Amino acid sequence: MSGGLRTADGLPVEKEQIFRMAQQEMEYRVDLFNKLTQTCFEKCIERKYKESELNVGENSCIDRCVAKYWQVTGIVGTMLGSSKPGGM
Amino acid sequence: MSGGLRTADGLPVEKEQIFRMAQQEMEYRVDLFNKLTQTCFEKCIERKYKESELNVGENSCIDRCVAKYWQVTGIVGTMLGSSKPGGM
Amino acid sequence: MSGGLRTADGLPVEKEQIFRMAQQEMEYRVDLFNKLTQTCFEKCIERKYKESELNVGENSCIDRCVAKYWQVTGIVGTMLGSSKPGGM
Amino acid sequence: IDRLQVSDSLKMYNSLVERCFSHCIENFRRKTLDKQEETCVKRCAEKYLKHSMRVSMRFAELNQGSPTPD
Amino acid sequence: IDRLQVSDSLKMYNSLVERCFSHCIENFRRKTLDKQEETCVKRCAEKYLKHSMRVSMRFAELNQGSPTPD
Amino acid sequence: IDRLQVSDSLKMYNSLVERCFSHCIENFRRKTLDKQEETCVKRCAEKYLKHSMRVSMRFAELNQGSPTPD
Repeated sequence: MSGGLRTADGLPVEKEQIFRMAQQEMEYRVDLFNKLTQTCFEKCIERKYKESELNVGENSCIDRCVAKYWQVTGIVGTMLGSSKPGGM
Repeated sequence: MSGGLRTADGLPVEKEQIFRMAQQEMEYRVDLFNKLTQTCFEKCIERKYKESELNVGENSCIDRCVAKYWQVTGIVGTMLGSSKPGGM
Repeated sequence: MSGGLRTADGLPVEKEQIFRMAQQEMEYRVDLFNKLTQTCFEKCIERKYKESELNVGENSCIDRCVAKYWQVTGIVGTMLGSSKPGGM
Repeated sequence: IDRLQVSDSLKMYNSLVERCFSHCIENFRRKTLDKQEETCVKRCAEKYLKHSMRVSMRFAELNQGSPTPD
Repeated sequence: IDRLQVSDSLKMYNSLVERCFSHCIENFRRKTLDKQEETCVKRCAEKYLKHSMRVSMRFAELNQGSPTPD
Repeated sequence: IDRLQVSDSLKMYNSLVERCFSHCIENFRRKTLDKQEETCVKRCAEKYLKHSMRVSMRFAELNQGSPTPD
């Protein structure tokens, strides 16, 4: 409990800001991953559920779906002035 | 670190309660705005994406969609015993 | 502020872990309840809204929908290696 | 936990509005609700609340059927 | 509150991507976007942003119409 | 971060249940699952898990393709 500006939680201000940003980046990635997973499930997985294995068509559809989703993330990121795809 | 009841975070109880309530009100508004934005996008924006500008029809649809959404918020709020539309 | 390992928030580590777990369990149940409510609303409630009461058919549909949702939760939980249905 | 219950009910309120708006409002030729839309919204909201209470009762019963320590 | 605004805009970004992906990408025979898909995504994203700004303006006006103490 | 991973997997679990329930359960004339619904749910859940693992592998590869400082 030495000197320096501290927030209500008792963390030094800078450290807390870095922590918050890292946490937001993390939450953003988790949210991205969840949306990606659900969107590609709807697009690629056949609804008949005749078996419990993914078939060849579904597997390659998933790979392409993830790749395309990533590219869309990149395009939108560039439009919003961010440089790296998938980043903030 | 003077006297007074404090919570685990070290904030005096009252201040923390006010902060929590303000935070919840804020989260509620953010959630409301997000749902409103997505609902009106689905209702008003043509899916062909022939251009990147909003056309006249889309613009007036958005205005009316927001106005009607606001009214629905008010009706439901009244039903639940709240006085101001959009408020808690 | 006596001895013992403490986290950034000033809580002893063990207590905090238990609190976090309880909070996560709680958030999980709230999320489950919300999804269940919305899914069964879509499955059971007629969209015509001719009256504001639930009719007999809707009421028994809700009961069965909740019961079946609970069973699905149990099946998936067992597959993921958890013992109690609806639990973590 | 109280905190979760408040934010839970606020989320429920937003979901209710979204759901009933989507089901009841189809035309955007005017900026005020007509009588029919208003009636639809009111009935939808009442049904949603009653539905939600019934779900919550059934849910509680099932939770008690397989009790957890806390 | 700042924190909420940042995480709000990150959520918006994710919703935009999800929405425009779902509307524009229909085939998975190749792993790169073709020209048509790319154009669709760009227009969709621009429209989404403009839409979102317009909603936010109207929303602010309505909020001011019934002012709250804080 | 650990905390996020736990709540992430709990969210995933809830999404899986919601998705497979919606796809597999169509009738509400009885209050217990019949054999066909149970089989459907089990296959759907297994597929969802395998799907999710594959997405997560591909996602990790793409994240490594454009490394970030932290």
